Amino acid sequence: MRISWFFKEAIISLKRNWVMSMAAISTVALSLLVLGLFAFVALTLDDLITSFERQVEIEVFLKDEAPFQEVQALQEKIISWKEVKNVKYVSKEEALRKFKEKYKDNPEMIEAIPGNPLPASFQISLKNPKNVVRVAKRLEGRKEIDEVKYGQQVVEKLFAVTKVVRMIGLLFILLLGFASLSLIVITIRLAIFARRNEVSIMRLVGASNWFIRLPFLLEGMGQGLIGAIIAIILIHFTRVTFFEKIAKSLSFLPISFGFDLFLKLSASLIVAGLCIGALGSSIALRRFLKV
Amino acid sequence: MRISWFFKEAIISLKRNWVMSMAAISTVALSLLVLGLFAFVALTLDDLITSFERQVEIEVFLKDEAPFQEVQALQEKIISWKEVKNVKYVSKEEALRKFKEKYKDNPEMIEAIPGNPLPASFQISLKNPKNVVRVAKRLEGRKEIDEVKYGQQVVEKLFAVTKVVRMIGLLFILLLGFASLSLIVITIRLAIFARRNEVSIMRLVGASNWFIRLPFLLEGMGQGLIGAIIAIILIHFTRVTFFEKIAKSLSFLPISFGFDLFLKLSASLIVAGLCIGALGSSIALRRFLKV
Amino acid sequence: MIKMRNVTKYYPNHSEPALAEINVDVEKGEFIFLVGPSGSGKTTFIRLLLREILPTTGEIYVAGIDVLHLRPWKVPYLRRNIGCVFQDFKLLPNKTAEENVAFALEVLGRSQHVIREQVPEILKLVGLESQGHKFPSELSGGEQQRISIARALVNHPPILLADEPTGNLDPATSLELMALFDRINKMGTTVLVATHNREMVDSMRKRVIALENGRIVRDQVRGVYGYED
Amino acid sequence: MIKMRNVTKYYPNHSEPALAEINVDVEKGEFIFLVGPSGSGKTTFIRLLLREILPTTGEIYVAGIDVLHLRPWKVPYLRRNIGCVFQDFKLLPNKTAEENVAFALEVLGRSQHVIREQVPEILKLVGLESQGHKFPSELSGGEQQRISIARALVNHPPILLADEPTGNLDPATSLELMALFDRINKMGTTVLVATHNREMVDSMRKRVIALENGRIVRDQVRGVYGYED
Ligand SMILES: Nc1ncnc2c1ncn2[C@@H]1O[C@H](COP(=O)(O)OP(=O)(O)OP(=O)(O)O)[C@@H](O)[C@H]1O
Ligand SMILES: Nc1ncnc2c1ncn2[C@@H]1O[C@H](COP(=O)(O)OP(=O)(O)OP(=O)(O)O)[C@@H](O)[C@H]1O
Ligand SMILES: [Mg+2]
Ligand SMILES: [Mg+2]
Repeated sequence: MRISWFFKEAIISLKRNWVMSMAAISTVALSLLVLGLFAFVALTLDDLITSFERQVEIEVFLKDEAPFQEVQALQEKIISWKEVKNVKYVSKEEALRKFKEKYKDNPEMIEAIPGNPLPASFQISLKNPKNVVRVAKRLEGRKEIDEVKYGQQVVEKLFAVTKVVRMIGLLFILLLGFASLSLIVITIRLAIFARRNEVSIMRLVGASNWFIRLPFLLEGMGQGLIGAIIAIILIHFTRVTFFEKIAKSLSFLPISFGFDLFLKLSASLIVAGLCIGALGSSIALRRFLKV
Repeated sequence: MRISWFFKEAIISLKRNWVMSMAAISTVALSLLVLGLFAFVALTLDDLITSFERQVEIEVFLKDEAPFQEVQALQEKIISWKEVKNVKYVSKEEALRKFKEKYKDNPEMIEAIPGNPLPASFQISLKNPKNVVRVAKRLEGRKEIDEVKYGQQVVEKLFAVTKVVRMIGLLFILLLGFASLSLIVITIRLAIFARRNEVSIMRLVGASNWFIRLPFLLEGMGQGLIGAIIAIILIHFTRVTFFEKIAKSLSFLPISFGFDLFLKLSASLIVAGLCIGALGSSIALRRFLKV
Repeated sequence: MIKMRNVTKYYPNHSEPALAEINVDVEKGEFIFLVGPSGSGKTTFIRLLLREILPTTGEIYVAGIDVLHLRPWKVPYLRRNIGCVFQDFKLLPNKTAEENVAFALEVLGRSQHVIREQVPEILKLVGLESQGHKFPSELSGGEQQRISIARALVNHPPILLADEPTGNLDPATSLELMALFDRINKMGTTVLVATHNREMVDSMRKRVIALENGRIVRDQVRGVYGYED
Repeated sequence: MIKMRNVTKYYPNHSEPALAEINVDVEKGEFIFLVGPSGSGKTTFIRLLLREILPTTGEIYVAGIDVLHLRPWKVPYLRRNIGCVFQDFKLLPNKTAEENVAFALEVLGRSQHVIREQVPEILKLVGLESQGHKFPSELSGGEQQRISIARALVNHPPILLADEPTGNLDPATSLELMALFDRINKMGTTVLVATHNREMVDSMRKRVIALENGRIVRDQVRGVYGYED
């Protein structure tokens, strides 16, 4: 019964201090909207980057004179390494077919090739592309192997770029998170500051700190919750109207602004809204509840 | 003298309503910090994307039998087109040299090539890469020309991606701009709402609307200005400690978080701060200045 | 100076009128006490004259101005003709006592020179020459009330409205201030005081308008507080 | 019930003490008038008893509690023993009159049942049974004051402090309320009333403590308001 009274107080106060409630709710909604949308895009981008990184492969050219059994044994060995995801064997014939395909506009040149000078090769893909150098080093110098190629320069550049993209993304998520938190706390503080007389009056008629704090806390959480729900609705709307079109127009990329991610994000936003609302009102009240 | 009085009033009020001023200033600073940093990164990224797009070229393979004068005439003609930035002639010999370079690990194959089967070509770079299809179409079917290549698929994908990146960037800038504006207006409104009694008292002792509004307006602009300056300082700090390191680690890309851009950004932020501050207090006051 | 014709005021969402069918004529230079039990409509009467609120029906003229049909932007000019002591003081909380009084002069565009001269003078008149630098929250109830009086008087308005101006003052100070009001009135200012102070009304023998339940029940030249019956 | 020993109160940044060397003993069940000119320290006296402020030096005991050394979290329990009518009413602006009165009961954890019974009763006692649903801003000055009185009385506290409780009330209502205070006092409540109302003090002949410039200048059993000399 007492608890229901506190809830009733919080709801009445939410309604009667409508201007301040509106301000707090809008602030929560706007902050979480920006944060949520950015996180949504950033997480999708992260998936995309990961799929790019996965495409990094090691090409191992085999000596023509290596016997087939040894090559097969090598393939099995490589597959057994824990870093390796897959090993694909490209025979000499396949290599030639690819070469001919590439220069099909230049028949003179293809005709000029005597026999098949191209070597057979392995194409090795890794579980974590970061290990590419280590695996490549391990392969070099084996007697069956003529040359190991993994586009050292390109791979290093790719990783440098993905690292920076991830860093900037993280920086912005942290910054947006911090800014959202601060802005919401500031707004709720201001709203409670405007009511500091009320707080001091309540104290003067004998209300204990918790008796005063609880309705404010519930009110803050209510504002946070409503704001988060508004943000989620807007994000959903953006997702349906905007992101899905983008995913379609970039269908050649493994991009998906997925519903799963959206659900996880929504849950996080609701928790964030509730916590920030509670935090904001607690911080704001602390100053006015001294003695 | 009257004007100086209004300034004095605004400054005194800024100081005496310290909690509210702090709230407004922090809100401006945080909002503009996020907006400014994002715009900074987005504009840099835009430059980078543009430089990628510029790398799109048209390769025109010439017939071996085309006489040298005609080829030269064609080159001059192409250069004269307004879409074209540069035309580079690659002779048969140069093409062969490049081919040999590429297959230098495979001497058998190079040796096997009789004479020089590779054609001469033009490499055409455009002022605006969007015109690549149009220019390519215009070249196709000419008698001196054997084949026109511009990696249609890659170009289309590239443009699809850059378009989406730009769109998302713009979306976020607009969203951040809107959110910043709203959040600042909300905070200033709330701060003035908390002082609505003051406004009504001023009216009751005969103050005209402008007499009340001017100090609030100046106060809002002051808060906006201080907030913007704080944001600029923080952006500068981030630029020096973070972005310049990034630019170094990506030295292989034409990336620069330049001082020029920073200056332009700072000027925009200051103007934005002043305007939003003025706007916020005007909107907030309008409600309390009726009758 | 003040004319009310059939003025009725209903507050929104309340069925009882706060004032009903009020007809009053006040000449320039009169001194009037407005009396009546708590909730009888005295403050409402004053708020109507200040155009803080508008009547539901009826006509009001103050200093020759048709209050009802006044353009909103002209309202400040009406109010500059009226000095008002509010029942709840209505001091600006972020200005010191001095600044609160000075504000009434700044609104009129008076020069700093004039302000620096007149403000200490009026503070002395209400006995607060040493408290000018305090903020309202640092003043006692009676001191706040006297600052409110000082602000109403400082620009020598032709009309002075005072709502319970001595509710927080001791009898000696109250009498002094009433003597001050009387002096100002003798110099030509029209004075209207809403009050519960029987002693004061009975001793001064001015015109008394008595309200009850929003209606005028008595309008008496050289009247007394009444109501002991 | 109330004991003050050498209590002196300086407000921060002000060189004059608001109260100086106050020694007072009040027994349970006494009725005391606190009088003195505006600014003499009456409100400061009451704020000290409520522990709204702390004295600069001295000791204060209220209802057996050492106010100075009271732990902050125990302050509400002290205040629940004291009903207080504030000079500026201190009503919660976002609660209706009824809710303001009910709040004093809710603070004590009284059941809704009790609240629904006692609140209308006390509103009737102060003559506001029909105004309970209004917000403070919709009440007249005197009505607000009576709501403040109702809130102070509703939980039958052992101590009643009243700061200028009749400043906005007409003489008839004032006398009624004083009779109410007297009745409550007879039932055992200790009552302390700070007032400027000479009529009331003189007619009731209770103990009078007179302050001047923060010092006690008179402490008289069955005293009068004084100060006409
Ligand atoms: N804003 C409002 N909304 C609704 N009712 C109101 C409002 N203001 C005043 N009232 C009601 O109108 C009536 C007259 O109020 P008013 O303030 O004029 O009385 P008053 O004569 O000044 O009383 P007091 O002597 O107590 O100050 C009261 O019953 C009051 O409750
Ligand atoms: N917060 C404060 N800061 C500084 N001075 C204060 C503060 N509060 C009160 N004072 C000063 O202390 C003195 C006593 O104030 P107090 O409110 O106790 O007077 P009072 O007897 O209640 O007067 P009144 O009858 O006018 O209400 C006054 O001169 C006042 O200016
Ligand atoms: Mg009134
Ligand atoms: Mg007092």
